[in-house]
Amino acid sequence: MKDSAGRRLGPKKYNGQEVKTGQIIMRQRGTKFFPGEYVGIGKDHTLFALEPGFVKYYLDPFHPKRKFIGVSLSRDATLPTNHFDPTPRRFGHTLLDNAKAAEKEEGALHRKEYLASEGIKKEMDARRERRTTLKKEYAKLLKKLKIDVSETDIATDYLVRLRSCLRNGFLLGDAQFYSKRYIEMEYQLRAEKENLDSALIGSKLEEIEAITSLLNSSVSFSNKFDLGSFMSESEKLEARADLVKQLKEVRSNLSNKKDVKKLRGLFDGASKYLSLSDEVHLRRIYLKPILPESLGGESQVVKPRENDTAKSKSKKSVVFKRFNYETSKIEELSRDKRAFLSKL
Amino acid sequence: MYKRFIHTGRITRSPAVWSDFTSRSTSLGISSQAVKESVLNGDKLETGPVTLKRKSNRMKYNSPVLIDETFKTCYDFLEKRSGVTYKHANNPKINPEFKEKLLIKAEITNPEVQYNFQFNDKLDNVTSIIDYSLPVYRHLGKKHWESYKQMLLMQRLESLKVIPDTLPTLTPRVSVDIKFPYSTGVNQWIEPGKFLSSGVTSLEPIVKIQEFELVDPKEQLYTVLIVNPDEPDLINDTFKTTLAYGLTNLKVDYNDNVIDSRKFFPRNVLAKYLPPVPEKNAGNQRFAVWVLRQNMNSETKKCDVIDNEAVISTFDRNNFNIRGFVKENNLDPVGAHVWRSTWDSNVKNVRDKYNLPKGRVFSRVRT
Amino acid sequence: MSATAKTVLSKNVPIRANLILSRIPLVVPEQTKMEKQYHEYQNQLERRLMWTFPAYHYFKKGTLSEHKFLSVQNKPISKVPGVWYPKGIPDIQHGRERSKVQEVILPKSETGEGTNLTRPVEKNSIVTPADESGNTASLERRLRNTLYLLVNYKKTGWNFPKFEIKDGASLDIIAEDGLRNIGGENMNTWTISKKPAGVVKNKDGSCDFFIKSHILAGKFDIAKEAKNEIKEYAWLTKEEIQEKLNKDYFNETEYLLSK
Amino acid sequence: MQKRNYRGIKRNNSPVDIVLEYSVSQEYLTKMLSISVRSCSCQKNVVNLIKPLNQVRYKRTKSKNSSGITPQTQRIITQLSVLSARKKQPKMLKLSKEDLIKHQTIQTAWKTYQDILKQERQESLKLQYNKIDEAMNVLQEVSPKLYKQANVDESGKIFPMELRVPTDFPPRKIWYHEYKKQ
Repeated sequence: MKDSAGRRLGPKKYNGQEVKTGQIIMRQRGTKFFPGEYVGIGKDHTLFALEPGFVKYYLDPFHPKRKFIGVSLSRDATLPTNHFDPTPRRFGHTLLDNAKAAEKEEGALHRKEYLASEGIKKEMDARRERRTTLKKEYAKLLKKLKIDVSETDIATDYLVRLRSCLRNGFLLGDAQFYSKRYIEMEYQLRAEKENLDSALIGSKLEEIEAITSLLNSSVSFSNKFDLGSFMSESEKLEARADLVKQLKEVRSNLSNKKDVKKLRGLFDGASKYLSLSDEVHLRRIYLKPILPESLGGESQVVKPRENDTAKSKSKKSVVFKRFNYETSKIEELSRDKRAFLSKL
Repeated sequence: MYKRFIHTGRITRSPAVWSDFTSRSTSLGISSQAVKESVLNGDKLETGPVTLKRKSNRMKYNSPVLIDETFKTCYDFLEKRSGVTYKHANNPKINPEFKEKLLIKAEITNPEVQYNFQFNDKLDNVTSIIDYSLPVYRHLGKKHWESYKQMLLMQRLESLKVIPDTLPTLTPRVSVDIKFPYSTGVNQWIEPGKFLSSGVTSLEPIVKIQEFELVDPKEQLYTVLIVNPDEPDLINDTFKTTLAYGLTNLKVDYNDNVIDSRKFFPRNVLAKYLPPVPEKNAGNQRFAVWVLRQNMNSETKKCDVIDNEAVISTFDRNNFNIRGFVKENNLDPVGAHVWRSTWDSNVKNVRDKYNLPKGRVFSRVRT
Repeated sequence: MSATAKTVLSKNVPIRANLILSRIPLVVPEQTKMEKQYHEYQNQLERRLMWTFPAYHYFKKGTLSEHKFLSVQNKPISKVPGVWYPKGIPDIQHGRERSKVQEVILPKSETGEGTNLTRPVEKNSIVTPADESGNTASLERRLRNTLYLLVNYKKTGWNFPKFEIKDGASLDIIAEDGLRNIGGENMNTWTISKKPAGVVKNKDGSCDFFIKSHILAGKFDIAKEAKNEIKEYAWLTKEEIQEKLNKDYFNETEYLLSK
Repeated sequence: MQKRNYRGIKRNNSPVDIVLEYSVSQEYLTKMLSISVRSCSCQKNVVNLIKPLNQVRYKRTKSKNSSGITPQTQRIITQLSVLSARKKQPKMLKLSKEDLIKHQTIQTAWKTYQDILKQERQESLKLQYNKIDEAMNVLQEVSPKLYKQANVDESGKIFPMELRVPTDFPPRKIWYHEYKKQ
């Protein structure tokens, strides 16, 4: 039998010995020793240091049957570190003193980031553009509504912010507060940076407060997030009642496509005073594609008469087959076209 | 053969506990009358279940056979038991913890309570639907929280080593959620451990503290600390902890529990918010949000108030010892949250905004 | 308990073995409304969720039995293209509507009674002639309840049969022998254990031990020798026993009896 | 299987099958011719071979596939299909919110009810056990001899076969009165 040469196994560093990162501490077959703190393990179970420090051979009460090798960062630290103590860590990076090198390093981007940066910049510009146009629009609108704000810039900033808050689903009260607070905080930070006088800051904050409360009571957003003049709750209710009345009137005598168009047209300005869910609800009711059968009149479902020709049938009415659960039979039925909104 | 006395004629009917809202909160019932009818008297409904919105779906729907009759009997049975439990609970001699248990037992089998809890948002705190000041909703809320969010939080805290790097350990008892509505206007609760960009974190967060335990919300005070244990400490070649944000003496209701600047005054602020401004190549920084209950004096039934002006002078926010702070002020950690930040190209704008010095740049490779 | 007993009791007190002879219920107890409804509800759910019955496995194609089986099944609504089904388009597999409860109907036998697989079930009445006539001496009464044997002693009135101890015999033997002495030999009983199920300590210092036993067949008839001692006997339910025994005695023995 | 047969019949009308049929008859012809050439002397044989040509060909009533399956195989297929879920699973039961709550309430009530019954039974058993304990203690005091007799090991005692299990309805002969001592 041929004996293989010795594999030079065993510890390469002993307890208390100093190691550098990557130095091998132990060569072994199988895990005679397990890697402890700041020690890594290779594919042949070689243990090596992950941090510079001092080798410690130790036992851990969490794994009573294992022996561990760890690296402690200081000479007199004992391993394992107490379970509830903060982990000892080494920062390891050096400060780049050279201004040029530092600038270069700071500007360095990963390939993917670099490739994406162009697009991101473009998008940010576009967004800024959209915001400025929106601000301009709002300024114009405020002028038109004759709302006199002392600083248009703050007012439009506030409105743009409020719009985005509402779009993100905040409740109106929260949205108004968070937008105002945002403007305030931005101003405070700027003032602190510029070392402004505290009295000046106070007056400015009061101004912000005044502007926002004025805007809250003079303009409001529709459910499509378009800005308009303010509507109180009672006004909204009134407008809604009026709309419902008109809808009922038009709906009750629909006869041609024009009427349908008119019916749809009634919803044009409705987003101002209806909440989104309410608008959807009303649309569901009054723009029902097929009238319910229970209404009677033209919506009645009838059996086509025997002597009607197929042509006359299809001209005025729609013929369809339906299963009747009482008789367990398929019925051929016809219905007046006026019961279908799309077929008028 | 053992006794079967239930539903024999001898027992007289007790008054219907679950349909009496004179002494019970209305949030223990379904607010929509139609849905309530549909749940409790489904057999009388001809048009099918109300919660199916489309008529065609209602027509297509088939309820399990005999469900309504069986439900009615079972409902009466449970309601009767609830009546008995209420009678015990209304005994003035029992201690509050036991009373809380009895009140949970009396309502947890109520189908209306179950409907309200299962099919509504648990984070919105709409008191007409889920009112956490009622023991039963607190119990259900706690079970729901424990079923996922609590486990997720603990997993993140442990794997990110927030415990023990900041505080030794945590037994979570309150649900903590954070949001950054000021900086971006985005309406989103942050998942623990998420990487947030410096733009998002540039202005202070709001913190939602949901209590599930029986506490005295009128007296109990809370402290919120946001600490960053990953600030480089070049002199010792290690890391130090900084205090990013500190609020003290906060009062939190069971329902009105989102702490934004409407809820506190400058005197509550222990340390003003400093946003995460990680430096290039200094690694990821964890921002641990700690919610701590202040000590309740068992004799006076009053909470100890932290005197901010006195306390501020005792610590350095750039080298903050959170363990010492918690010990000195006798605080009890009950909830936590964590987010992570790393250097991005917007950091310099944030630094500029807060008038902070230019960030250092470190070597890419560790020595 | 035993500490106090030690002081009171002394040896050589009179001991009697009482026999609690029971007839177990012959019919299961009546289900409550809730039980009935729950079981029916679960049954229906199971039928809804069951796999479709593979009739093709049990009835060979083209046979008479297949035809018979198919002809009694309820036909589901079949799907015809181009037709509007307001209650949903039928989804039929192997002759079953998949979204509905499945009903498998077995065809009637040729005589018209029951199915061809089972004989018709005759349900006997649970109320027997003995119930109607109020004959408490009969074993064929109150089939849903457990009945216990009570005897009316001329001296002491209604009581469980009790027997003085004899030398050399254990309690259960005394009870069984005693029963046969007063009630005749033609009884099949099964004594549960040699150990007494309970004890009643009387004021005069005597002890009544209870032995539990079941009657399996045969009947209790007062023997000639015992006629001067016993007036009558009865098979009674727990509730009826409560009326016959004095209150204190019943309270002490109540736990031995079931409904 | 019947369905497949049905399809098989239909397919005979398709042009492919007609071609196939044609080719078969061609084959037949050549075969026949070669044989007839070989055995032209034998008149009888030729007549026999010619006969099929005059035969009318009908539509195929069995598909090619099914002809290969023996009844045994078919039985195994049927038996396996009984075990398989294919085409036999019902539609998923989707409950509306109301029905889900109702179902949960029913299950909760049932669980509570069973708990009550179980608790009652446990209490009764506990009481009975305590009473047996008491009786044995008293018996030990008053008569050690009877106590010893009562304490004899009873393991191996069997439950009597004659004891009837309660049923839903009583039997025709309710009680066996005629028992005689053996």
